[in-house]
Amino acid sequence: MQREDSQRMWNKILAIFIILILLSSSVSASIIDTIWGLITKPLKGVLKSWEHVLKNPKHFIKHWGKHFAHEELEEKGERIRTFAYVFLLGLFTWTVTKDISENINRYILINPDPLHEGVKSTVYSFIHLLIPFYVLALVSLGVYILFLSTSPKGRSRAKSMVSKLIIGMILVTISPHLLNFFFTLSENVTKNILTQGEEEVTDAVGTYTGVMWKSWFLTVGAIYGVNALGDIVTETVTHATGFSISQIKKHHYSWGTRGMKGYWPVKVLGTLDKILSKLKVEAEPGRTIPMLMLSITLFIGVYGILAFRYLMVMFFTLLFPFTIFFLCFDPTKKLGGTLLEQLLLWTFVQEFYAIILVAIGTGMIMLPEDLLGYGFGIWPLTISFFDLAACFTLMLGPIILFMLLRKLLPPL
Amino acid sequence: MRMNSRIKILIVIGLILVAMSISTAVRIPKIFGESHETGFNRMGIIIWIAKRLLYIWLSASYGTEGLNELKANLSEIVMMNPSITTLSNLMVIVIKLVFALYIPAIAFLGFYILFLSSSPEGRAEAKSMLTKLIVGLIFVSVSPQLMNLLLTVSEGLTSSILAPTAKGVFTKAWDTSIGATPLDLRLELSGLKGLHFIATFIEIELGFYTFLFFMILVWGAFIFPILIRFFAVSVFIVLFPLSILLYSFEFTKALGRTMLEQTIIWTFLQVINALIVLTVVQSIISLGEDFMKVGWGITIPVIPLVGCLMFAVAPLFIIRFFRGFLP
Amino acid sequence: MRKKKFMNLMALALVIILLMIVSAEAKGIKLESLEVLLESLIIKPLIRGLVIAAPIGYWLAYQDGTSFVKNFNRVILYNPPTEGILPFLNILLKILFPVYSLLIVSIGFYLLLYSSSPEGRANAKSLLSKLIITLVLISLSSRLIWLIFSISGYLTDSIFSLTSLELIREILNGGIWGMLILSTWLMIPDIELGAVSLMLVYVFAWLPYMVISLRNIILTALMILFPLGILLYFIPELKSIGKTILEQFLIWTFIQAFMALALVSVAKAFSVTTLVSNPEITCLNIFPVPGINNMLAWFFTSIDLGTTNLMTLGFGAVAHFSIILVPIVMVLLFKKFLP
Amino acid sequence: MDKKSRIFTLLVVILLLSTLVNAGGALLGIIDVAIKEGLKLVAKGWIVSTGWQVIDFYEKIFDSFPLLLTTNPPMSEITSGMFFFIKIIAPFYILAIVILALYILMASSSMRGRAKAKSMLTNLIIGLVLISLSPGVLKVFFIISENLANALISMGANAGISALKGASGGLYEKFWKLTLIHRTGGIELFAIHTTLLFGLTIMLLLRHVMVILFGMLLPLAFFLYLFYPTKHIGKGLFMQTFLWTFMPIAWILALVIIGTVIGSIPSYIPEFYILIAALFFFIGSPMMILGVGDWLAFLVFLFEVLQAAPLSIGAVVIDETMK
Repeated sequence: MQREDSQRMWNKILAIFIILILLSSSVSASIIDTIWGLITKPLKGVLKSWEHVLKNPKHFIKHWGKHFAHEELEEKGERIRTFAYVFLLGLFTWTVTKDISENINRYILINPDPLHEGVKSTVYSFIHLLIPFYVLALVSLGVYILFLSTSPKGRSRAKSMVSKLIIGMILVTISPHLLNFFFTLSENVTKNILTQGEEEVTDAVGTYTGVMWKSWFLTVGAIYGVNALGDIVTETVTHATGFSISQIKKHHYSWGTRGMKGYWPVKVLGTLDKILSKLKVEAEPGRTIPMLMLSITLFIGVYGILAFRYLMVMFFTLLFPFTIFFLCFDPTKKLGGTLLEQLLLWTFVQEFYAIILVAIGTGMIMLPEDLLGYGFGIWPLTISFFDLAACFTLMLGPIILFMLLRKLLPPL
Repeated sequence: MRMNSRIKILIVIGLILVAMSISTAVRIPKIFGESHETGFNRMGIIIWIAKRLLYIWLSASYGTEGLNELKANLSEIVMMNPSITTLSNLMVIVIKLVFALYIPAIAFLGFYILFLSSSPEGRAEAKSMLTKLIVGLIFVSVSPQLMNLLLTVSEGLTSSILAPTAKGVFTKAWDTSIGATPLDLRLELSGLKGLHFIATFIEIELGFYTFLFFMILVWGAFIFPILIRFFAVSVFIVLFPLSILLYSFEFTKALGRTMLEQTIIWTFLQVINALIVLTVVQSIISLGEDFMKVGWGITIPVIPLVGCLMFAVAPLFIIRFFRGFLP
Repeated sequence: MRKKKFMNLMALALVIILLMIVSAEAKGIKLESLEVLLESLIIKPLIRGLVIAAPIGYWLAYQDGTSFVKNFNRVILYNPPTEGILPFLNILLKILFPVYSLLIVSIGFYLLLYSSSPEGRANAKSLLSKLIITLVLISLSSRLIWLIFSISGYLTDSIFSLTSLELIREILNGGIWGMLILSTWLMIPDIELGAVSLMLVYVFAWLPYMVISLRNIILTALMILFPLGILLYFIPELKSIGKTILEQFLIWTFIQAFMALALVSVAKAFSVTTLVSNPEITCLNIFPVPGINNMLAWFFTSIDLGTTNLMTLGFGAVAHFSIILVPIVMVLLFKKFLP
Repeated sequence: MDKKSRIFTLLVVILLLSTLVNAGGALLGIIDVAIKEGLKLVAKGWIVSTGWQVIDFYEKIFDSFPLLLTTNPPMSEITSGMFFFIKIIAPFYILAIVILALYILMASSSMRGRAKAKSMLTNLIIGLVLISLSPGVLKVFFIISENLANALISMGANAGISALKGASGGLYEKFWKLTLIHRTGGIELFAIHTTLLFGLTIMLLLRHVMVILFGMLLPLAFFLYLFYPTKHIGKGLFMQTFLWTFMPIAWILALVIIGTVIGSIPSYIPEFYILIAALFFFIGSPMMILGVGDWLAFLVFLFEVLQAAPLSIGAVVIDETMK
């Protein structure tokens, strides 16, 4: 009951308010007139706003066409944004290609320096960490030898383990120098490979940079070329239908059109002018995300893998004392074997990289010229399949070789 | 209540009448009417930029949500472990279940012995199985303490690895790879944030697809494996008695082995994470700031970036390679 | 709660707009907001609904969009004709007959003349019997394939008889239509919103056909290789190749039975599973205010506007996916079963 | 926002507008821009509300979690299929027994051969028992799994379910906030969100389907298990039945663990990411606990979802090459 009462009351109040508002704007005029006007005026206005539409539907079409295209306001922003996009992407491509063609060798050859004081101190702190483990292992072995060893065979095994542990201690203390020797060895091997195939390497890097540039060209083409074609088509169509004169007249370059509109040269000039100005307009960078992804993938595929390799080598370098300990203590031999294997393999990735580079270069040099043309994209903006394949080989080849060699290595 | 509403109504009516009279009395000149076009344009541009800025601010704040706290207590997060006490009631249930499972297991072994008793070596084998089972029983009854010991060992190792680490370098790697924008009240445009800034101004989808997810990943790759490890370790804590049983029972040894291995691996993944932090720190120290720093204007710091993303990949390698070490 | 908030917001916005339009028209000022209203709230949604959603609905309803749903049992039961291998078989026999005759004759001579040791004779005899068996099997291989096909076809048919085909058809229909309804619901305000579900509609429409035609193609290839497989199976050195060929042939033949089984079990599960709450969604999203949508949907459903619920959608999707999953499971599960 | 206050706001807005209507064009222009933005906001609100309707539609599956996880399909549906397969097996079976018997009677050339045949015959008899018992075996599976599930789900699985709900809610929140700023801002999140929820639904329903399928195949599994060449197929089928029947245990265990542990995670980790990790952990828990599939597959999937496009490609490649 109560709620219905309040409901009705609120409805009443609402009605009162509406009437008040209707009345409100008619303080200065006579009541009936204003109310009638308030009812009719909007209708009249609506009719007026639509009557020209009803008269010439062409204008209506153009009107809405303009609406479905970009707004005048957004065009300004579009030009700046698109140009900035293309410019920045070009800059990125330029820097990356320059950087990689300059010092790919350095990136491949770099190894963590075990004698660097930070690394050294960390390794030595790990060695300190290892001491209790050593004590534990030795004590358990001693206990085994003293009390639990029933058979002479077991005792002899235990003794050999003790000797192993002792050797392991010595190795652990000089582990940074061992690693340093090993790294220099592999660096020299890599350097030899790279110097053997000088021009192959440059050719392979050239392929990589070429693909990066090509993807930028594709981006530019996808942004501007499509619009150019589209505008030419639309302009010809509007010429055929023939109401683009007003557009030319309205155009901000009105030099060609003043006073002599309607002649074909004027139309052509205006159209060309319009196209040339339109080229910067309505370009959507969003439609070039695949090319952007390609560039980023290429970038990460080389830089990321090299950096990751460096970090993994550093990881196993820091773990090296543990590796030696695990190797020398029989129960954890398997673990140590895995660790050592990982260290070797991640260090050898640089050789793999050099080999892959030389191989790609050789393949590219040996490839017949007429095959290089095949690719996707519209001429002249094509990326050759072989170049792409070369790039992806450059990215994935080292990993695949890594896995293959992991299978080939003898189980420790 | 009702009085209040009535008073409100009266107030509103009065307001409306006053406003009406004012608005009709005051006539605003027509000049403003003409300038309405240009005013619209200016406002449109302002609104366009404001929207973009708001979007960048919001998405970047999502992309770096709670990053400062992570930076503040990095080592705590690396050393985060589930406490046994919270899981004790579940563990008790599992232990009861395992004890219940022991009865059929022993009965089965008894039958096995009866059948095998023909040959002495078979009998010896069966006896060894029985002893294994009994030892397993002992281990099951102390399994919470065992698990606690395991966790303590891994935490101790982790802390002793993280102790000499300059954690500031790692947080700095985060900072350099994520970067800053004027929206952070800093007069610079750097790192993923800066790239996201520019990309979003060019096209919102562009910023979204290219850099925002990297921004999340740079520290999400740090936090997600740790959280997943947290949940997995708690699962394996709860299942620990069961895995001991399966490992000690001859016929389900393979399954028990894998379960125990997974328990150990996921427990000691903590140590690996600490080592990764150490690795990144050492690499940045030994390589210097501007090694592999590509770009002009906005540079992409590759080593810190990959170092932060290493959390995503290195555990995969570890889990993949370090299997089958139990007898 | 959130929905309520949106309702209030939008109702307010609409009132404001109407007032503005009225007043502006009264003052004769051209409004940008009116055009935005027409463009982004009325015309583009209508275009999306009419140009994208409606044709797909037509395609599903009257064209071959739901062709798999309409005759899935025929498609699954279909096997490539066994006559296809006859020319290849003739070529193979042309090659093999001289070899065989030569071998048989040589073995006969061996038995007649140099039959020194009994085990040698036994070996020769076993070889002879093997040769003859192989020859018979190869010359009968088209019959053999026909036999296998008819067995698996009979099996499939009898598996289909475990439930009513109508129920299965209903479930498949529910899956594909529900996806379309969902994508329409999402598509009308913004096209990218419904991208995933629209993609799923096409996946449901095409991928089962793709899998089944893949089965037929592979089966045809293996059918041609079948006699060769038999031959190689009886040569000890090349046994593994022949084994693989025969195994693959059998697996890919009996996949149809497993597809049928998967569909049948989906139907069984659909008839027995219950959800606690089974929400509905109706492809009517023509008003910014969800409340009005629901009201209109409630009003229109009496004249059967597309409505889907979670059960139908989920089980339809499961049915389509199970068709896609079955070959993988089979090939993984049924490896190396021949001796 | 109750009715009265709504009406009040409405009235105030109308009042302001009417005043501005009477005032001249400049203000009208500015208001016009404001209203243009407002209309855009309405369009975005439309998108958001639509997305909300669909997400709500999908989120209803969370209510059915306990039911779907603690129940198995009724035996009556499965037994019919089982009997169908038993009918198919029977002739082969009789044939095998007859051939063996004949072999033992007639062609018992060697003692060993006869012994082998006899063991085969005993095998067949055992198989006969097993096959006739197979509905009982499946029933036992069901009883065990249902009892375990009911015992576990009372340990606080609801907290886990609410954690999953929270993950979904967090995704939705980010989606609508980003979308209200720009209409295509949150589309990607929405796609991920709906895909995850739909995947959850599919997983839960597919499990019931698979239980029915492999349950119907159980006699066939026993039959294949008896003969040496097809032994591993029978084993595989049996294992599949086992795994699909006991998968909810893993899920419920994951839910319980999430519900128990999630409180003890330090608060400086943003909650949204904890919840998302919980969601992925729930999805991957069968792979973890029952060992269905590979670990790496789950982790690779996780990073796929995290959208590290090049990185996850690398991970996939690593996975493929490591196999």
